[in-house]
Formats: sequence, structure tokens, C-alpha cells
Amino acid sequence: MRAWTLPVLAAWIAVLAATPFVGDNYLVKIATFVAFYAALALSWNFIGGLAGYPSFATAAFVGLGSYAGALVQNAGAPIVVAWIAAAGVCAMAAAALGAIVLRLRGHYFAIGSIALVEILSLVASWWSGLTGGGEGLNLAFLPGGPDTIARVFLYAMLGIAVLALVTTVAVTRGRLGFGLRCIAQNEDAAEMVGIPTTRYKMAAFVLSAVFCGAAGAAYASWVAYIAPSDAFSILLTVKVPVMVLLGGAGTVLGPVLGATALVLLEETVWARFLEFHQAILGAVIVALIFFLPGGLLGLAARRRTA
Amino acid sequence: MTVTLTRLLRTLGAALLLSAPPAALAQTLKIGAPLALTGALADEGRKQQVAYDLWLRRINAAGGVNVGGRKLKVELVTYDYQTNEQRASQIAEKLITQDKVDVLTAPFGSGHTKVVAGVAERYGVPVVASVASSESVFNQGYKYLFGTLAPNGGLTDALVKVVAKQLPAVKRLAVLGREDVFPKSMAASMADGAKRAGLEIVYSELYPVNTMDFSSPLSKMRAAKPDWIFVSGYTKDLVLARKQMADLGVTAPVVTMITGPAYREFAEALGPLAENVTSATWWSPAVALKSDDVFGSTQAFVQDFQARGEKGEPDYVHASAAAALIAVQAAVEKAGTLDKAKVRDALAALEIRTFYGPIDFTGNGMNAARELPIIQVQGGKAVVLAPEALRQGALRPVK
Amino acid sequence: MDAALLAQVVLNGLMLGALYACIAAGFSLVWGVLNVIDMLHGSLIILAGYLTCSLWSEWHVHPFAALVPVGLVLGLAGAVLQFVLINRVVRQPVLTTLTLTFGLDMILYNVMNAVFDATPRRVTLDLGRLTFGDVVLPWDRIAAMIVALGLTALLYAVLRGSKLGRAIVAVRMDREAATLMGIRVPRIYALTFGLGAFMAGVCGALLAIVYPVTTNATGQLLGKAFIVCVVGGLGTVPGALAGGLALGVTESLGSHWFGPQAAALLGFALMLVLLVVRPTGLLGRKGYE
Amino acid sequence: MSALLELRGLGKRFGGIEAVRDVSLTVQPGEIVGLIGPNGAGKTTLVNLITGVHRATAGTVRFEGADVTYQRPHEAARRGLARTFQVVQPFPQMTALENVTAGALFAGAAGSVAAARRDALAQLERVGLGAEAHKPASILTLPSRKRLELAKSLAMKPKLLLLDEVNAGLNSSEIDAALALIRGIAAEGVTLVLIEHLMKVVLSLSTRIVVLHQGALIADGPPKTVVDDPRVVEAYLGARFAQRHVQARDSHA
Repeated sequence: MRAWTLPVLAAWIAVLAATPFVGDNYLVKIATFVAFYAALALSWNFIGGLAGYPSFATAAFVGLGSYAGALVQNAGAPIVVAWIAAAGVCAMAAAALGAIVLRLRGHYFAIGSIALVEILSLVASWWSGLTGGGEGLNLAFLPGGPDTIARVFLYAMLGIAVLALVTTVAVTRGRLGFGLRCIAQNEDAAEMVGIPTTRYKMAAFVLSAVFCGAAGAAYASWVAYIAPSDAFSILLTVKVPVMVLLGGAGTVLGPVLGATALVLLEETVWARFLEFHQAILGAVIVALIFFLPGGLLGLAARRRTA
Repeated sequence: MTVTLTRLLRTLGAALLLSAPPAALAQTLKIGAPLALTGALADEGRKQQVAYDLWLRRINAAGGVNVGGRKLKVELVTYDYQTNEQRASQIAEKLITQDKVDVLTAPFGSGHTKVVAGVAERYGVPVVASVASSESVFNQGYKYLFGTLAPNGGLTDALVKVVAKQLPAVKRLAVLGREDVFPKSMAASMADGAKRAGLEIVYSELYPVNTMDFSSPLSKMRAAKPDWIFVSGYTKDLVLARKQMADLGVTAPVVTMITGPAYREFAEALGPLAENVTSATWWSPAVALKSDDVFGSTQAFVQDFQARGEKGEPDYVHASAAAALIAVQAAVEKAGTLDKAKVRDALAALEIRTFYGPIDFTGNGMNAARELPIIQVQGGKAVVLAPEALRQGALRPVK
Repeated sequence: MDAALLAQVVLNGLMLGALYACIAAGFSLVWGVLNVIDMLHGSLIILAGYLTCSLWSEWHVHPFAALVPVGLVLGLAGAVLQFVLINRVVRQPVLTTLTLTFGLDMILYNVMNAVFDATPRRVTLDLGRLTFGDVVLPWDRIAAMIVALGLTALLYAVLRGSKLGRAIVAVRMDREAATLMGIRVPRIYALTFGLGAFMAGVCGALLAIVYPVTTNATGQLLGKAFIVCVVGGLGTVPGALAGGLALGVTESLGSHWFGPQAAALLGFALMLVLLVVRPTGLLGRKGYE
Repeated sequence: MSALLELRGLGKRFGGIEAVRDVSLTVQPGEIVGLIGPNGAGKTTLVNLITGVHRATAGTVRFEGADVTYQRPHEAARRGLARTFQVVQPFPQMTALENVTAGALFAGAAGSVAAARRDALAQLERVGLGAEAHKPASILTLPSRKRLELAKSLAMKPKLLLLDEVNAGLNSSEIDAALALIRGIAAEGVTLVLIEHLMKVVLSLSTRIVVLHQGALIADGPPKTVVDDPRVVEAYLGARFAQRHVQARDSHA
């Protein structure tokens, strides 16, 4: 990790945490979404950035987390308990689904992981007895004025993002991170030097689901209504890896930087170019692939060594 | 810290601040409208935009809204929420906190309406939805959410009455509904209404949102030999289902598609196949009503619509969207203030007659149930079969 | 359950499968040869659909007449796109090429929305149907079966018969060796992507009769192409056809016995099972993972 | 002292082809066994069976007395059963130091990443790659990469090391350096199995030679006798040559 990573992260957390005191609730909401997507990007980084397995299952775990959290919350549990339960459910689901998709590699893994999003979305809309199906699921309208609720969910999402960050730092510095990087570069050689590759990949896949589950559950409590097509969004499941690529995959700061940049970019681009904002974001992605292969951090590194 | 990084972040930050508009102008009535101008509901979003514009031109031409003796100009603030739930909730927050709107209209999607209503309820900003008709959109106890469409239960009861009267032999109903908020509740209330009227449900299934093919359910439906086929869904689904019914020789004397025939696009995409398909709707241009609103009459609304260069005739989405703003205007004028709580109370107590029909919001915020027009595509146009006062033709069986 | 209904359901499945095969043919070729997952494929099909609808409504050009011209237009565009853009990253890992084509898809999706807007439109043409007792076979679906077989035969002829085809196969087997043999790989990649786009064009033109054309459908088309390629297997000519027919029959029977929502779920479940049990797919060959 | 490695009736069938047929072999601690045989004799397949890369279709593998026939490669590595690759398999974007650290951290079971890094540096210096420690593995020369492979294997603290043609592609002076290194490893008590074609290496190092031909063991004994065994000559040089060799030997006797 670079020397200036920790101070930058501290500054990032401070800026987001300060938004309720410097701006209106709209700015707080944008900060909350920055934290939300940072948590998702950091989660994706375990399996996509470190282990090199291109996962498109993010939306499956966010959606599953939303539904699990909603059901636990509607059963009377306090919201934080519901979020933790949702994270647990997603961990178990990731272990079960991982046993299937982690046997695949490269393109087939990518396709298998996208299939998870579609499958869970179909299950959610078909099992209307439990999930309300296409009609969706209501959650309790939390008491509290707009300011308090805005802060509660800013700090909730920021908390989840920080947890993901701390875990990322621990993993990157530790044995698991080293092993995952070996798997990413040469899985067979990794097995040869004594890395239990199946278990390590499973750990990365579970870690990539846990914080998504919590973030999904927090989002459900925040929005107070969820439905299958929005909870399991293909756009989100592709946007998150793009964020990590934009920031710099396999690093600690990359996912955070990429998520922040893309959310702010969407804010500024969307507000300006009503008709063609989607095409412009598409162009940004294309430019990213050609001119920023290492992401923003790659840019910084290239500048340092140039 | 490398120069490129700081410069990039600074420009992004600055751009964000610039996007917040300057301080509010002098006193005007500001209405916030999140619209789906791109994404899956782009078509429907544009209809709302056109309807809002027709009302806006009329109200500002008449000098604005009369609030406690003062005429206030009306400003409509719209953003594109891209048929994206997260964007819809962000825009609701932006309209309320930055644009400081007095009232909100709701997005097209039922689910997205509930998300925007959640944000508005917390700020105590009234929201008037123009295209949410199932009770499940109004089941969260929100006091600030209102809807101009009457509950969709009324549609199916009217349908059953018309068919029972004009084609009494029809007894066997097949129901194919889309697993989605509005179409699913339509399918359920249709089956319920038919059972109550003594009809037999010989087939009933739900299809998933992204269906690309109906051949299997339609083949199963044909084996059940229904004499009334009911399908609910969005225009794309209904066009596909009707075409595949023709392909597979699946037919019945009565074919009802909710709310296909209410849209011009349905008849255009199907051509001859659209003939004699029935539907229920909340409004039809044939409903010639006088009204004490900015339009004065249904004809005036239709003429404004065509004068704006729009093709064909307005459908219930246009009418209901304009009615939503008429209701806002009436409430603000009745309350005599822009105070949100008072405007909300005025909306709840509102009882007015508009070119679109009566508006009388009930307990959960939905417009009161009323006799809804039943239409059938005859000669490529939607002809009103009921209620009796508006009848333009008789129910023709599908060939 | 009487035999006629079962026959109808199975035939429905085969005809639907033929459509799926058309949708997946080009996608499977690009994935098999270039090892690129082309997220643009759904939008290309819809673009072809829009062009065919315009040709039909403005100049009354019969869709069957439009099949080849629309295919060629898209084929050319595809070849240029590959040569100019995608070739530069074609050897990058799947994440890069998939994200690139996703970005391009967002651009095409937005442009189509602006030019054609999202109203579902269709070639209002009734080709009639064949009936055998209770069993009904719509002609436009039969046409789809013919086009599916035609595309497969075309691919077979090109890959087996022509110089271009042998070059494509050589590049697919070993890029380095092919270069040593004097094959200009970037050109072959461009022609292959072009051929894939041509197939998308032909499929889109055909689809304009069968399905309402709207940009909302691009995602579903891509989803079906994914499943068909995995089920049928890469690296063989009839792979897409086999995968399409298998998926069509599975969904049709699944919907008949368990309902439409279960059918969609069954399609994905079939894919996951095959991904694990036979990653090369029903007919696929080793070495194309 | 029971055998370190014991193969009994080991076999591997790929569809119709029987790559390894009924191999029984024991290796005592401290031995240096040369495993030779013409190309395609099944040497690498045998190594793959021992280290769990392939699943045996017949017979058993025992290591330190325990049955490890169906062990996974990483379990073999952690048990101290390490191997090098005929085609060197580095972690390309990692530096030489990180490559060796991987061995120390996992199979070598170092306490922490830092400890593993220290072990790794020691092994790199030992094989003479101390200077290139921070270079990416992908840009090392072939001999350096071979030495990197050796350093990585040492960092895994092996009890039995299977060296699969570790000298292939080296010139004679590089081979001498490699031989010195291998002698040093053996001196530390690591049991070695040399999978080799270079007779010079095999004869000078091995305490015992085992010959594999078409998947089966055809000879097992001290280097001198095995090399003269007619069946071995026949396996390598063909039957006719073998007879002439035998006649020549008998005429001199």
C-alpha cells in the first residue's frame, strides 16, 4: 500500500461525515450514495480485484440483502439487527452459490455470476407468498425528521464502507490477500506452493457478499419499499466493477476513488446533458478502458515512475 | 499527492456546486416533476411531460394561480430519473431541498412512486400521482400521497357488467397477468370480479417481467377453451401476446387487454389484430364533459393536445397527468397559501369536476371509485361501450 | 394431457429455440473466435429491427428482402468497430472487453432511444400459419427455423469452404501460429466480428416480424444469447443451434408444466447445471473455456 | 525408519491410454533417486500423481506412512512434498522476492508475511539471486528463473523435493552451478527425486536410479548396474542396439 493511502482514506471519511454540517440533505444523500457504492466496490475488489475473478454477482447480493433485511425488519427486529442478519444470509448464500460458480474461470465465471442476479430476481418475483412478488415489499416508515434520517443512513452506509475498508486493509496485508494475488496471477502455481485455492476463493467470494448484503439491507430500510427488478439491477452489477477499474483494481484506495468519481461524474454529467447522459457515461467507460488501464491510481503510479 | 488527482477531484467538486440553482426567485408556485425521459418507461414519461406542459401554458396564460388574492406564476421543475429507482429518490430530495418545490408529482412507475412518496412524506410535501391505480401503492399510510386514478377494482367490475349485459353467453374466463404491481392487481381483481359475477376461471397464470414468448401459456389457455381471454401488462407485452394469439389460433368472443387499447401505440403496432380488443380505462376523449378548470372542457384539452403537434388523440395518461396539476391548482387556491400542510388538507378535502372526471380523494389518497369507461378498438379507434351516458357503440365479438 | 397439446408445446419450443439460435449465432462466433463477450449484440439486433421497421413503414420493403441488406450494413459497421476499437484490447482479460462492449452498448442504446424512441413497433405483416388438426405452426416462426438453419449452414460453409473461414479457424486455434502463417489477425478479427454483426442484423430483421422492437428488449436478447452459448457450447458451428433448440424446448415444456415464471428460472438453472457439469456445453470442444 | 515415500501399484488411465501402469517404489529419507526414461515414459504424470495434480486411477501413495493418494496439491506442499515444474510457473507480475515469499508463507508455514519475506530473501541469496530480488519474475533469464524455482521450493521447507528437469535448457557451466546447489540441498537432509535426461547430472548425483518406460518401472538399482541393463538400453536406443551392446560387453568380459 502506498504511503499516502491511509491519510487520503481518512480525509475521504472526514469529508463524507462532515456533509450534514456543511451542506443540505441533497448533498448528504449524494454522500450516502458515495459511501454505498464505495462499500460495494470494496466488496467486489476481494473477488474481482484481488483474486482476479470477474464477478458480476454484486447486484445478486445487494438484492438478497435488501430482501433478507426487509423480512427480518418486518418481523420486528431493530434495523441494525436486520442488516447484520442480512449480511449473514448473504454470506451463507455466497458460500452455497460459490461452490457452484467458483469452479468456473474467466468468461464462464463472468456469465455464471450474471446468471445469479437473474435467478435471484426471478425467485424474488415468483415467491410472492414471502416477498410480495412483483408487487414488492413495504418496510416500516422510520420515525424521525428528514435531517435525522439523512444522517442515520449516511453514517450507516459510511460505517459499512469503513468496515469493508478495514477488512480490505487487513486482507491485503495478510496471508489471504497474498494468496489471492497469487491465485489471480497463476492459480495452478498457487495451488503448488501450498495455497488452498478453493477455500481462499470461497473466502473472497463470501467477503464480496457480506458488505453488499448489509448495504442492501440498509438501503431497503432507507427506501422503505423494494421490488425485484430494482433490487436486482443489471446496471448496478456492471457499474460496480467499472468503478473499481476506474479507481484501480486490486488496491485499497482504487475502489473508494472509483466509486466516488463515478457517482460525482453521474451527478455532474446527468445534470448537464439531459438527452445523452447515458451515451456520455458509455463514452467515459470506453475512454477508461483505453486511456486509464490502471485506473486513476495507475495514473498516479505511472506519474511517479515516469 | 499527484497534481492530476487533486485537479480532477477539485473540478468534479466545483461542478457539483454549480449544478445547484441560484436562490429561489420571487414568489411563484413551484411544482417538482421527476420524469422518466430515458430508460424503460421513456414512452410514458414523455406523455406526462406533454400533459404537464399543456396545463402550464393554460395556467400561465391565465396569469397564474390565485393564492389569497395574489396571482402567482407557476414554475415546473423537471428532471429525468432514467427509470431508475435510486435516481428517483435522489431527484425527490433535490427538488425538495434545493429547488424548494411546494408540491411534487409522482414518477410513472408504481414502485418508483412509492419511493418518491417516502421521501416527500418525511418532508411533508404533497405528492400527486397521476398513473398509480393499485391499492398497493397507497398501502403505506402516507398522508401526503394522492392519486388521480380511481382504484383499478372499478375497471373490472364495469367490464364484467358490460359483457354480462351485451354477451350473456360468455361464462369461461382465462386470465394471464404480468408479475408487476399494476398488471398483477388488475389480473387479481378481474378474477375476483368474474367469480363474484358467476363466471368460471378456466385458466389463470402470471408471466415474468422480461417475457419474450407467450406460445406456451397461450397453448395451455387454448386447451382450456375460454370464451373470454383477459391479459394484463405493458404495451410491449400486450402487442406480443395479441400477435401470438393470432399465430397460434387462440381466440375467444371477448378479448380484453389492460390497458392496451387505451394507447394509440397498441393499435398502431397491431394493425388489424387490434380490432375488437376491449379494455377498461380511466378516461377517453369521447367523455365529453364540461369542467370548471383551466381547460373548461374535454374538447379544449384534446384541441390543445393536437395544436401542440402531438399525433392522434390524448389517452388516459395525458388526461390523468393534467388532472393531477388541476387538483394541485384547485387545492392551492382553496388553501389560499403555499403552506404545505394546508395545501395537503385542501387536497384531502377536494371535490372538483375536471375535464378528466371528478376528483375526490378518499382516505388513503386515491381518487374515489367511479363508473369507468369500457372501450373497444373498432376501426382502429377506441370506442366507448359504457357507461350508458357515453356509449358510442356496441360490444363486438372478436372474429 | 392429450398428444396434440404436447406436440404443440414441443413444436413451440423448437420454433422458439430456432429464434434463440438466430439471436445467439453471431454472439457465439464472436465469443468462440475473439474470446470477447459482446454486450453490444442485443442492441445490434434491435438496431436491425428498427431499420427493418423503417424500411417497411416508409418504403414497404418486405422484411425478407431486408434480411441481407440490413445484415450487410450491420456487418460492415461491426467490422469497422472491431478494427478501430475492439482490436486494441482484444487480448485483454474478459473484464476489460466486456466492460468496453458494455460502454459501447450504452452509447448505441442512447442513440437509438434518441433517434427511434422506445415505442414498441413492429412490421404489421401476418404471414399466416400451417395447421395440422389442433397443431398450429405460424409461418413467421417457420421462417425463423429456416433462417436459423441458414445461418448455421452459412457459418459452416464459410468456416469450412472459404479461405476466410480457414483463417478464422486457424486464428481461433492458435493466434501466434496463425500470424506466423502470414494471416493478418487484426483483419480476421474484424471480419469475424463483422460476420457476427451480420448475423445479428439478419436476426434483427427477422425479429421485426415476430416481436415488437424496442430498446427495452436488448437486455433480454443478451440474456438468451448467454444461455444458448453455454448450453450449446462454443467452438463448433452447430453449437448455437443445439443450444437454442435445447433452451426453447426446456422453456416451453417448463412453462407448460410449471408456469411461465418457472420456465424463465428453468432456463437459467439449465445453464448453471451445464456450466458446472459440462463447461464446454452440449457440442462444444475443449479449449474454449 | 519407515520409508518417506511409498508407491504401491500406482496407475493412471486417461480414457484408453494408460500413462502410468502398476508402479511400486519406495524412497528412504536422505536418498537421491534419479527417475529417468525416454520422452513420454510417464515421468511427469507420475510426479503429478504423487503431488495430487492428477487423481490416481489405481494403487496408493503413502508419505511418511500416511495414505495421501487423493491429496490436493496444496496439501502435498504443506506436508513437505514439493516439486518444481518442467515449464517454470512463476507469478509473472510479482517480484522474485514475492514469488519465493509465497512458498515460505504457505507451504513453508511462516508465522507472518514479514517472516516469510525474510526466509525468502535468505533462499534467494542462497541461490545467488539476491541482486534480482525486486525484479518482476517475468523478465528473469531462463537460468535465473530455474534458480528462482529452486529458491521457491526451498522456502517451502520440503522433506521430499521432486526436481522435474530443473536443468533443462541450461549450458554446461550453468549445470555445474545447479549441481552444486542441489548437492547443498541434499546435504541439508532433503530427500530428492531428480527427473532428468542429462546422464551427467543423474550419474553424478543419484544414489539410486529408477527407469520408467511406457508407464512402467523396468529397472531400479545403483546407477552403474541400471545403465548397463539391456532392457534400459533397449528402452532408450531400441532393441537392435541393445543386442550389439550386450555382445560387445560379453566379448570384452
